[in-house]
Amino acid sequence: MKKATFQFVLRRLLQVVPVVLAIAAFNFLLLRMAPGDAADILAGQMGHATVEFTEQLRREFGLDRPLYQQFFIYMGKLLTLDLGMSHLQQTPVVDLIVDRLPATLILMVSAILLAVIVGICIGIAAARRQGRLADNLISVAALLVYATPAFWLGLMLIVLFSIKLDILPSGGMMQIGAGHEGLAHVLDVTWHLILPATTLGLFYVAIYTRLMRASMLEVYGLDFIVTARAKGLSEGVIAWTHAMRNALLPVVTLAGVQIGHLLGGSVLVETVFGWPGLGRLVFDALLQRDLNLLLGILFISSVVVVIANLVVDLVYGLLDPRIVHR
Amino acid sequence: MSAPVLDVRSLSVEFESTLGTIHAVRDLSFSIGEGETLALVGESGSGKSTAAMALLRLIPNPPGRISSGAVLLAGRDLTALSEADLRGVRGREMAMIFQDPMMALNPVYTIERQIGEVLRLHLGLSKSEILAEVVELLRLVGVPAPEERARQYPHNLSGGMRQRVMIAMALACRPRLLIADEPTTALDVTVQAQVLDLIHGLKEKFGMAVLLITHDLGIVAETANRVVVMYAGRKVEEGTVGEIFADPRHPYTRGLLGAAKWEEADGDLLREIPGTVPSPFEMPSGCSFAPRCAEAIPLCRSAMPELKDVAPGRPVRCFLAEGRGHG
Amino acid sequence: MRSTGILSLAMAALLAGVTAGNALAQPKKGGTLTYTYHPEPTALSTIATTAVPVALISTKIYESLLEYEGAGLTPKPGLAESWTVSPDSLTYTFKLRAGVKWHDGKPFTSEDVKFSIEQIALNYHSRGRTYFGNVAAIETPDAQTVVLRLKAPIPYLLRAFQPSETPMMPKHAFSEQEIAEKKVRQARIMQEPVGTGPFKLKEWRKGSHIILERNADYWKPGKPYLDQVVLRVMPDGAARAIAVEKGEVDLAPTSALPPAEMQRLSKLPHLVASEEGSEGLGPIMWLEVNLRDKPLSDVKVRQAISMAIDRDKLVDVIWYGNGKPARGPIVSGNPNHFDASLPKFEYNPQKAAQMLDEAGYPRGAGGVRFKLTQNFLPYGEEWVRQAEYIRQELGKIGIQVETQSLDMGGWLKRIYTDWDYHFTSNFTHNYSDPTIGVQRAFISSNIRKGASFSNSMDYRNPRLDELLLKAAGMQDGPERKKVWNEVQAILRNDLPVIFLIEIGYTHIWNKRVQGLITNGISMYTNWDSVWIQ
Amino acid sequence: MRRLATFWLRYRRNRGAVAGALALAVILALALLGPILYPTDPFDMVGRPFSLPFDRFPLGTDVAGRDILAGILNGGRVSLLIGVLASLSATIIGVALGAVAGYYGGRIDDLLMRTTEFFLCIPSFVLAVVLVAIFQPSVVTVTVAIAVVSWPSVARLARGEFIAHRDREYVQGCRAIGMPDWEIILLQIMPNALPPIIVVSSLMVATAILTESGLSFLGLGDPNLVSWGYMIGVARTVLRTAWWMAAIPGVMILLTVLAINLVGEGLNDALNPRLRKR
Amino acid sequence: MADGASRVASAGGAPILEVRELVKHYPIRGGLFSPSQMVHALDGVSLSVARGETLAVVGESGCGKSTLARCIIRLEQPTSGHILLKGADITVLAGRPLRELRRALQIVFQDPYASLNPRWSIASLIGDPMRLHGLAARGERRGRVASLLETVGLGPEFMDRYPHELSGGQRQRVAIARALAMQPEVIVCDEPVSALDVSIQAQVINLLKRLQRQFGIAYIFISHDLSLVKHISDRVAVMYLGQIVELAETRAARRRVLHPYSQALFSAAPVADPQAAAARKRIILAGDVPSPIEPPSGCRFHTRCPYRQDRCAREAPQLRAVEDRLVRCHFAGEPGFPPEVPA
Repeated sequence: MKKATFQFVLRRLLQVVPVVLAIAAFNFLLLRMAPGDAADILAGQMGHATVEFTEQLRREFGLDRPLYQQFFIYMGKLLTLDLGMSHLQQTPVVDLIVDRLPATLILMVSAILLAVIVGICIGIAAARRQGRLADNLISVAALLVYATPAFWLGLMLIVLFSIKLDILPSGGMMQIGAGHEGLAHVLDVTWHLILPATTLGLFYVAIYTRLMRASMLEVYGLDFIVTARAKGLSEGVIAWTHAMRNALLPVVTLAGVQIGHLLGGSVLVETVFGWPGLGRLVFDALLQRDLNLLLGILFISSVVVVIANLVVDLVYGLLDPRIVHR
Repeated sequence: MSAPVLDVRSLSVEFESTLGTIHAVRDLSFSIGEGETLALVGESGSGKSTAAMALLRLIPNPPGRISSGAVLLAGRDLTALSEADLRGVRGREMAMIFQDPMMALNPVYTIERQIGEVLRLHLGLSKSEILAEVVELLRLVGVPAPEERARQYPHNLSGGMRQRVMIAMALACRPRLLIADEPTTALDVTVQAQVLDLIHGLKEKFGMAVLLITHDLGIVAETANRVVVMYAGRKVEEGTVGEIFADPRHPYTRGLLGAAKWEEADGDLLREIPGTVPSPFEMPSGCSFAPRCAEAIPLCRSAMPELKDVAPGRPVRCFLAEGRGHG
Repeated sequence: MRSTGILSLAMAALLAGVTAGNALAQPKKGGTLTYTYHPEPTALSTIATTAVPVALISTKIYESLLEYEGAGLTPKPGLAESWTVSPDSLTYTFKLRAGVKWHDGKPFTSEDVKFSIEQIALNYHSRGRTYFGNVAAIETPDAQTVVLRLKAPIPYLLRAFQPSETPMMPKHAFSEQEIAEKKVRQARIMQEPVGTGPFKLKEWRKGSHIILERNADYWKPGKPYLDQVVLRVMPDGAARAIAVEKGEVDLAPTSALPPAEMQRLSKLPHLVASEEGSEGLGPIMWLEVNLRDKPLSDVKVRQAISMAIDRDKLVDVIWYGNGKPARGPIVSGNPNHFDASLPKFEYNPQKAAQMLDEAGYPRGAGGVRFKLTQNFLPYGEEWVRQAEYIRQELGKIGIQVETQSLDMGGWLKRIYTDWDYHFTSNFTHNYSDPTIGVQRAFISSNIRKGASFSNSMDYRNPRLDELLLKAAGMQDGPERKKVWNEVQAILRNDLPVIFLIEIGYTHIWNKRVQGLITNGISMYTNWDSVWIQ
Repeated sequence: MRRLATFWLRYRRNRGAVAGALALAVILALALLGPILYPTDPFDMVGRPFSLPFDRFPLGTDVAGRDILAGILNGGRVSLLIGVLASLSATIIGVALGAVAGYYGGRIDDLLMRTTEFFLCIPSFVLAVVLVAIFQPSVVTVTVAIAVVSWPSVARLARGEFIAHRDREYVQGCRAIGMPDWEIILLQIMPNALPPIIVVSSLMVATAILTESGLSFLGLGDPNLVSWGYMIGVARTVLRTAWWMAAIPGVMILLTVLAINLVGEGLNDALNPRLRKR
Repeated sequence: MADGASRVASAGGAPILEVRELVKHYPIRGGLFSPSQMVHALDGVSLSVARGETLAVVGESGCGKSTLARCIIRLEQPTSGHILLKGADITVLAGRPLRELRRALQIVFQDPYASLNPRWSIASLIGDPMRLHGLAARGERRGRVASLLETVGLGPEFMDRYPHELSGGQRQRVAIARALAMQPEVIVCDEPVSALDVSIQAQVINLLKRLQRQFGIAYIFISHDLSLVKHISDRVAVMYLGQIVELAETRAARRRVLHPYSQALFSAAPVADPQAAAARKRIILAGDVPSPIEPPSGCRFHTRCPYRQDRCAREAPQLRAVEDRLVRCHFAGEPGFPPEVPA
């Protein structure tokens, strides 16, 4: 079994390599269609810059070569996992991403954990009370949250919790300069994480609530639930063991698909909360035509999505013994 | 005959739907003694499975409910029990196996866990005792290599093996009554024979009462002691197997038997029952079988006949049943 | 006040106003000043880029030879203790302060000055050639003396030694190879700065914050007062405003907040808002007009457009009172060069419509005379609002405008490389001298594809070229001012661009911050005298 | 006609869906007729900025003194147009590719699956941002960008449906009577595969409206047109001063998305054959 | 070869449809590190059917009988072997000729709930074949549909109804009418009544019989219900794991079967007669049908056969003529084999 799983992981990763490379190539060509380049921007940022100055920058960045050369140079480096230098910051892209990736991962993972755990619990609760008041309230609330633009919600949460009530920080990832270490640091980050993770996660809480509810209701219609009842198991045990584990399967599948969406959503949430993650960096890099940086982020995010999907598949395998990783 | 293990009295089950109330089971009474197999026979929509589910109070509510009647298991009325008390009966005194063993087993748990659950819940066995008992039970129902099978999941097993597992699970607490709802419909003929054989053997061994729900008169003929025939939610005829097959009194029973005995109609056309089972929303007035009955008289279309004993223990719901013996 | 050029009184009055009720407060040591700005700086030195976020932080780390006083930027000693200028204005001798040390402990010498000008400013700084292009030689007779010999006078040379314009860089921190191969931008020092300033880098968490800490060995005794200067990166304007409002952040410099929020925050009791302290930058905004094609090549059309735009309303509604209507190419806050006699531009849509009729553009179907495409500078919300406003106003006089949204890369390419546009909003700095900030946009020699913030309009006026070149070679004084007055008159009449407003850089800070506004480039000074109450 | 009637019977059972349909009808009517009944130009500075609702203007004015009601009425048109057009194009592309891939399987299927995997690996909102930024924000690019990032999920769904149907007995029966493939795909499987797709693409309209508002929030909307997302974008910086300015279009988006979701659920209940059997 | 056996092997008279050595293997996609595997669904099946005749194919699930049905009507492409219709090889037809062929060869599926597209009215479902093959002009079509409905015992009032408004039996009649619309010569009936209620089964079986008499259609009747097969068929083929193990005239098979599997199968089928049931002895086979991915070596039945010998595991028996039939067993035909009463 262990070996089979390992082989499965290996095979999936191998399968994914061409997809990821194709994405990199696609991104490269797409981004090169954008008018203007990093040299233009940099020169522009400096106020007046002469043509020679801009050309010098372009040479420095290697942007003066023919497109196909740039393309092959980039792809060639990519194969050795070299993401190049950020044009504007003159720092290896890898370093910039490594600086930012943890923040995004923390935000995403906590949002998705929040969404999955809360969504599942509420979904189960609703399904067990199908058609009753609690179920209806949950469904309405889920629909409302589902229909709320995340950035708008984030701003409203800031107004409420940060300004009116003044109990949570309005942005940032940590208390700057406090120099917390160890546990204090973890608590500090957690403290700052509450609002952004809630903002990002609530939408998905709504999704998972709805999905879990529907999935539970479907499972409740299956024969083995009748078997469980006929065995004399209590409704609670049935819901939290027999029904839940089966109802989780579509939820887990969706979680895999959602990772990519989540990354996209984090662009907005990171903007609102000044969260120092990749989401915002990608937008800034785009506006600044920092090609290498942008490509690097897109590359890494597709790798993140791929890995997340792989994890989801493995979790799926744990949940459902029928899945054989071949 | 001693006091029956199960005594069902005037059981009625209703379902609410947007189109109106469905009377799935009406005024059904029967009883089963120790060591006896009673077959509940009928086509789809006759209410036989609903009746079986109602015995364990497994009718989903809403939309369904037991509207009247009593279910006495060893003298105790299950319809009056609290949900908690009822759970003590389910799986312990009264167990059930279903038509499709693939669907009836939870695909994500091992066999051991699913059987063990019953043992832990009702008998309070410890972890090690459970494993030993599960293996013992699997051996009892003829599962080869039970230690290995116990650790497997339902999808690792064939259909026949799964049904054996279901039986093992049902027998875990040595119940007084086993309800078998179409236990072999999803199985192949050769496997069906194995499973029926097994149920029969275990019934003998433990002296259980068995309620067998089926549409297959062949199975009835081979395994049941007594037969209750249902049509459109009502019992239309009851009798011993011999009586029913040799001397069916209700025209529906006769029609079923005629349609089932292919071989007697060698080369010729079969005797068919015309028409179809009426929709629960459009029940005909009078006898619900009247529209399909070749022998119906005007009275049949206006009044529902009562069950009348044509002989001791031989109730039939037909105006014409009496005086028609051995037809 | 600003036009007097006499600073100390004005400054004292300002400070008194700021610290009302606490006028005699003594500077206190310690404390952290947190400010917010977006975007995050891409480097910690202005030799890589002079973008505002970079200049804001790098000026606390790197210093230049001089410091400045007042809105007019009167030079005073900095790293150079004293200086002399020869009568022919061709020789500048700087005497360097002794005992100044780099953050790494090495001494600061004349070699570093020579290096910073010759290798760094001239090669990497976008204005380096403007400042030092006429420098013939730099001599370093001893470690504390630097002599600059010029080919021709540079009227603004003494204002070139601002920390954001000519930062002093440690020669020893660069390798021979980095210099020779022009790889300075990739040098290690770009990430780990080594300056002489009052603050040095403690921590830079990309996307989150930068912490500068006190330089204990700073050459000014007892300074700086602050222990730390912290930059908090907050991409969302509303969130920045909230942080300032809550006191999580002490300062939002250089219009870091959305104008609407600034208007609201300025009324809060614990905050101060001021447009003072940016005179040395001279920000000005106009509509850049492509003169290559009809009808915009027709000066009457441009004058009509100018007359159709209500600048007061623009300032009032779109910019929330932030700034004032422009009166010409030179900002009114520049005491040395602005012609104070210039009237405001007239707003008169009826007359504008009439002028268009006269110019031969009668209304056609649907009241439309002709159609134009408008671009706008992608600097944020207000720029979009302004474009929308202009579209509506021009629509009323029969010019149908379609707005086209471009991001910075696309905008630069379209305006300065492709010259493919009708008109666009634009925003530039006068800097401390019109020869640096004004000449570049109007001189015909600067009609060059690919040069950003240059003469993209294709404006050619030999008389103006002559005047601009003349001013570039003169020492400041009444004569030079006369030349600038004529330049302003010509441009006001020709309208190669339609001058809109002098946007004020508004700084908002918490009242506990003291001593912030000291001169015309207050946010680009080293804040060694800023303190927290 | 009769099928429409039975559809309505089933749909009507979901009270939320009926409410959603009503709300959607009102919103559509407002979007279509509003600008005619209330002809104020949403870009005209008609009054002082920040005037309160119910003061001089029904919903007050925005940051530049423009009538918010005019913006809401005109903006609805743009938001709905973008939502509907983007979803429609995504659905058409997705269904066409998914149908062919699902029905024929093999290489075509592999190609499609790789392509959708490709799109699933790129965060969709990021891709939309990149596309819009590169090709300049306008109604067309925003619509196209949303469609481009949305079609793969439809394609996957359609493919799944076609795979589920292609070996059903009724399809085999059609093959057995010699029906050509195109007819099986279009006339036989399509009507059966469509219900879940209709549901998903109706929900996609909601997502598209949200995406458009997200793009506008980042300043990537069409500068010549008012949409609700644009209005939130305009108001977001003054949230503290004038929360209603963001709240009004926000609530409109919320209501519209909610209504569409309710309708989608109603469609699901009415069209989903699995539920129907019960 | 015995006379009876040859008659059995090749149907009475000229066969209208003939299947020769049909093989169908499905690949199961292997992973990167695991080899791909084959499902042996059909392994060398040969049979034939004559005009107006019913050939039953019986066996348990997984024996390949449904694959056989689908291969015969070319819904699936056999791996090897030939299918001959009226002597012409139709195995490799495609395009227009294949569509022409469809007219003669039709199928009725098991599940009447799944075999009719719920989106179309009965009239268009039955009219489709006529439209596709130009069998009736547009104007005549409704009339033809009405008469077909009459033929299968439904009134013309059903024309504008939809499948979900019909009961299972009525749907199956519609499915039959749809097949009849092509005026086929052979209909493959794939478990046509097993999804129906008992009381309805007889109606449909009677209808099929009537149609056969009326139009002389040949049926290949796939079923697992032995009593039904004994009733309806002229000849019966018993399949096990992709192979025919016994092929006999039904009349003869009712008397006695020679293959141990047939014997077990027939004895396991319940009989609706308590006395007969009590009297007879059943052979209860041990275990389940092995996986068709790796069928047992030698005789495929040897793992479950009560009479197996060493030879059975080693050597695969051929289908050979024994008495009046074909049997795939090494020992069939030996005196006293198989024993009447199992050990």
